[in-house]
Amino acid sequence: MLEIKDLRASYGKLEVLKGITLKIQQGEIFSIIGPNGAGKSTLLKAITGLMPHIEGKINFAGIDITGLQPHQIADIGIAHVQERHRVFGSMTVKENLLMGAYIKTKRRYIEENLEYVFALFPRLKERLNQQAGTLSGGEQQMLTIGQALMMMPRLILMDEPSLGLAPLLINSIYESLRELNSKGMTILLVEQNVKKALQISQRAALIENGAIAFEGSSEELRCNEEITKIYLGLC
Amino acid sequence: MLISIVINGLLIGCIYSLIAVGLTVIFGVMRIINMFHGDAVMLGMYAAYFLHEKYGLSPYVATIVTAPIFLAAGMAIYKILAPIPPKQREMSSLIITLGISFVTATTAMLLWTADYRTVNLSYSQEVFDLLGTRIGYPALISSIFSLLLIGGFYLFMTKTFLGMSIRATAIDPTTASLYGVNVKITSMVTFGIGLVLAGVAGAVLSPIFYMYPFVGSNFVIKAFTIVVLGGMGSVTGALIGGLLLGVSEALASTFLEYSMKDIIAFLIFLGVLIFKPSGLLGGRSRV
Amino acid sequence: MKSSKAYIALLVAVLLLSLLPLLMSSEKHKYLYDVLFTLNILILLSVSWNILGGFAGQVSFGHAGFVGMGAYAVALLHHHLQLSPWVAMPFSGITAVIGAMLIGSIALNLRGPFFALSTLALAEVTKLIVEGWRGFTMGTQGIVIAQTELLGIKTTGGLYFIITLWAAGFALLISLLIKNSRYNYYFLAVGENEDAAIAVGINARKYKLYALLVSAFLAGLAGGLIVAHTGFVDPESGFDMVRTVEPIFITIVGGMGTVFGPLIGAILLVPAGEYLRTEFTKAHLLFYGVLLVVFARFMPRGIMGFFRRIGK
Amino acid sequence: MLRTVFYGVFLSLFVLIQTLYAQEVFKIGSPLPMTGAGAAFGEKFKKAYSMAIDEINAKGGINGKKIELVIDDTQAKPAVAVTNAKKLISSDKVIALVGGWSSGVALAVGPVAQDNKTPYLLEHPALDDITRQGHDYVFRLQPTTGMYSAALEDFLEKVVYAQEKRKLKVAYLYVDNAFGQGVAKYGILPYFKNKKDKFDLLVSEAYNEKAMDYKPLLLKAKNANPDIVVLTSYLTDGILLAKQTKEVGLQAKVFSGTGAGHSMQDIYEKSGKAVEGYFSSGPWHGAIKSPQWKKWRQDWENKYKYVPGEHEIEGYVAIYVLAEALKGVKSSDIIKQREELQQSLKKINMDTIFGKIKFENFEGYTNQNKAQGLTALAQWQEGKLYQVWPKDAAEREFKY
Repeated sequence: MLEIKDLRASYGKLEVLKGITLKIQQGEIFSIIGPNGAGKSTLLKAITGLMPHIEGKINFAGIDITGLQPHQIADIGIAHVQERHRVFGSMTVKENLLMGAYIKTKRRYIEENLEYVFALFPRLKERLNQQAGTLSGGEQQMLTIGQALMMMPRLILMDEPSLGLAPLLINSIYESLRELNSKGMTILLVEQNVKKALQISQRAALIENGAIAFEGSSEELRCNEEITKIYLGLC
Repeated sequence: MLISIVINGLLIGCIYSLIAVGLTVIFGVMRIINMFHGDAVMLGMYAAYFLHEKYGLSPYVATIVTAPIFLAAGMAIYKILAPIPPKQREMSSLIITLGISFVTATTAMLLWTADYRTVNLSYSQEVFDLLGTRIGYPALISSIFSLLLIGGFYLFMTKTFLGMSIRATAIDPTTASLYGVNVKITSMVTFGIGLVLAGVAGAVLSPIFYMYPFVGSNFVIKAFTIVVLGGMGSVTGALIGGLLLGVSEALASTFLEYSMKDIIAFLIFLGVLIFKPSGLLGGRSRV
Repeated sequence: MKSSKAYIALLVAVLLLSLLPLLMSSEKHKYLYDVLFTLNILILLSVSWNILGGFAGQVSFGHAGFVGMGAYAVALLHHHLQLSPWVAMPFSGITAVIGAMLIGSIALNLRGPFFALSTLALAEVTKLIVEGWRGFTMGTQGIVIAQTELLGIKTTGGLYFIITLWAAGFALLISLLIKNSRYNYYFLAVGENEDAAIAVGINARKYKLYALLVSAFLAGLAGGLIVAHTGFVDPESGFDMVRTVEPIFITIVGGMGTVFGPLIGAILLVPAGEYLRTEFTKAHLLFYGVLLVVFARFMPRGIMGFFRRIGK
Repeated sequence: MLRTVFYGVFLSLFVLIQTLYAQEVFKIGSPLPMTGAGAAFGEKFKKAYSMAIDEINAKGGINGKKIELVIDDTQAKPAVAVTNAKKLISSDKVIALVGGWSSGVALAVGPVAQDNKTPYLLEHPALDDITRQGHDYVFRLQPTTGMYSAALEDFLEKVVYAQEKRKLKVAYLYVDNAFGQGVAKYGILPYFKNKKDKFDLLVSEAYNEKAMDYKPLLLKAKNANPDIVVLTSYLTDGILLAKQTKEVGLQAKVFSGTGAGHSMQDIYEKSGKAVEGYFSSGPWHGAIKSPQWKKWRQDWENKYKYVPGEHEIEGYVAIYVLAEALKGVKSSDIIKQREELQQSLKKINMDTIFGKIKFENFEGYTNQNKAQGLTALAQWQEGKLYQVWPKDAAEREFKY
């Protein structure tokens, strides 16, 4: 579904991605793990057009999306849930959800999609007219996922959903991701919480220094020697 | 007398608010300090004047004719500002809009002379009685018109996708773009809308104030006071800030020496800056 | 340029220009000397603005306030105590510094556009106080300052340009000293990212205050120099917004945050403004406006930034 | 033959040089606001000067020399005006300076003129202090702010008080700038203070010229229920005050301005006729009964299509005063010319359509034209401003 070929990206003179090649299959959860600063978030930003200078090729469902503007990529059907749950703090929960349905062709399905989101996160329905900035961290994370769902995307890029959340909340968020996936949603997941990520995903890749160090099934990665060394025996 | 003074303060406050609303939206979304805003008000006044003199159009109706022109002008000015790198944008935009302000005011003077003008309507001197307060019809209509416009604009900002996208862009342009908002176009439209509001404010002012090519500078500092007072980017903040300023000025000028009136306005402004730097209504771009 | 070379160049330039009246009579070329006076004053003011806005990243919209305080310091000392403007001059800077401490106590808690707009408001408040306090300041009627002489230099005469020249040179010297000291790094850090600066243990407030005080001193001095030359001040002219706007123009056009940007900006814009005003009595602001738009649009980093880029 | 050619060439060169010399002009410089809020006034004076200069030049100029006008834009700012004056004096080499519109500008230009021994003729900046600095190169032909209200004071006492025979309540509002403060400090306030037995000054307030809403101030005046309302205003504030006075329903037996805005034709139309019946006390609009004045006024209306007021006549007459004085200028060196002009101005004693012009030193004033006969009370009647007081200068009967 998503094919990335020899993707390079840089901040000024600092090259952050040094030639990444990846293929994401339809219907799978693909995890990208790796240490801080390895280029995981940058990879997502490069896909959705937030990096100003990239080289290589990105192909999504047969369309070449390399170098497109973020809003064009959103139109094509990729949702990008950024890290640290960036909601529009001074807008209400409802307005935030409606912003998710900003793309013209999706406005028709607002009612159904809202129901779908509320079914997944009943907490949001209770707080519908509250300012998003006053929600707890976990609720904000739910809201951003809800916003992404309002876009009716074919692929969700998920950046560190567990960051800064209590373990109980993390479990609940991951439960919802699993549920989404079971209904056929493709998810590209970036996580520092390696254990969680490899539990949920079918396949995964380890990025180090802007390049892919390992790629394979999540099972393989969990038992890989190198990774075991760094992340203390997950196998 | 007290009631009369408060009512008068509210009436003029509505108009202060209308001038400030456009400014606050432009500032909130683009962080552009638009020094051209006062001149846009001036142009709105002249447009109303000429349409009234030549075609007998009421200044309030004239806004329908002028709105598209202001929208286009705003978008054109944004085109000049857009390519400047974001880091320099705040200062450069200040200078560019001030430069455009000079060009506009001088051109207006060369075209229309420096003479002062006013719009006198057939009902200019008719008076309406409200709770024992005499209010001139133009003042009343202008204030109500302003309130309706601000109300309409509020609905636009909260109930339409375009309005919400403007607010979302003000808060976080990156995130907004990820939901499919074309930030460049939204910013451009926002600048246009801001100028439309300024032009309309000019039309509304024309029957109760006077105009000359350099009149714009009279409004700019006051409008910025309101913008900061209300919270940058906030429509309701601008409304409340304008009304508050109108009433406090009216009260101050009655019970204190008249020249103290402006000091009061600025002291309120400073008080807000000290105790609530984000303005009366908190964070930016709350509507 | 090596820093020691810059100091020498500055000294030589100031000394050489001081000799100008030997070549061209200051009696015959009064207008020229008056333009040079304006040029020096605007260099002084722009350097002052640049130290706060360019070096320390605190954009001020309230410089007219400091200029007005300096102007009124000289005018009031002259009016009430009959002090000669020559004697009163140092108090112009000192008064502005005291004013800046009061203003700073409010404004320095704020950041970015809030700081800028609060300085604008505080300058307006100062002006309104001067307007309202009629018994002491003569209110809107203004104050006339008699011209005086010191060592054959009249405050209204052509030779007065030498005094303003040294004042502008002094401002540039301070600017250079700051640029070559450790303060430059603190200012840069605070200007770039205040939170990060605080996080690494820099006392951001202290350095912002330093920049504000130095800037206010120079602006106040400019006010004192102007008022002695004009011989008249009222709140409208003393606190004229133009005194805020012009230094911003000049600094941006020359190059914000550089030592010589304000100098280059002033050398370019002051004669241009003069020429346009005398050539096009009515339309001069139109051309000036176009000039500003073109500069700010195509050289957002100013002339210094432009050449630096070309140099690369 | 060659000799004839040689002489011919020599002779024609000589004639050429002579005519060049003869064509030399008298340059008069004027620092005026041509941009900014005062631009409308700068334009008025420019028209007035040009009209007078064109007339004089059409008649062959002065001593065979034409007069030329050089205007420099002050933006109504004193600091800019200093540069303007220096440029006009040293770069344009003008023989005299004229005008300036605002008192602040004149206060700043005065010392420059004095310093450079260049005569400076004021025809409008009215603040008393300007001719109280002892500058003998600064001349003023019109009354000072302190004299503006003289005709009104006379009228109030002799007509209004005489008729009502009771203590009258007064409200006074004045613009907060050098002009307004001058009229208040040197004219209105001391007058009502001295006449406490006849008048009761209940409200006396300075206001900001740029305000958008004067209703609170007018309500305060209304609350005092005054018999007499006196206003010292420029044009824009005068317009708003008149309109809003009607709006709040402030009523009084007498409304009077003190010249400036209230004596300009603009205020009538632009306030939507709200000033009908208002008085205005200030510099008069000329010796209106004289045929020369009537002709001038007709010429003006023909040329510029509007009715002239105090500014126009002051500017026009100023040029004639300078022209008269220029007759005494004989030398060719500009510095000597200026001295001769100053001496000549000192001796001026002429009748103009603006009245008698004679510069005198008295009571601390230097080169100030005395005001007798130069201030008058006028009234807006059916859209025109007619002089109504003092009686001998009245065009029409006052309506009161």
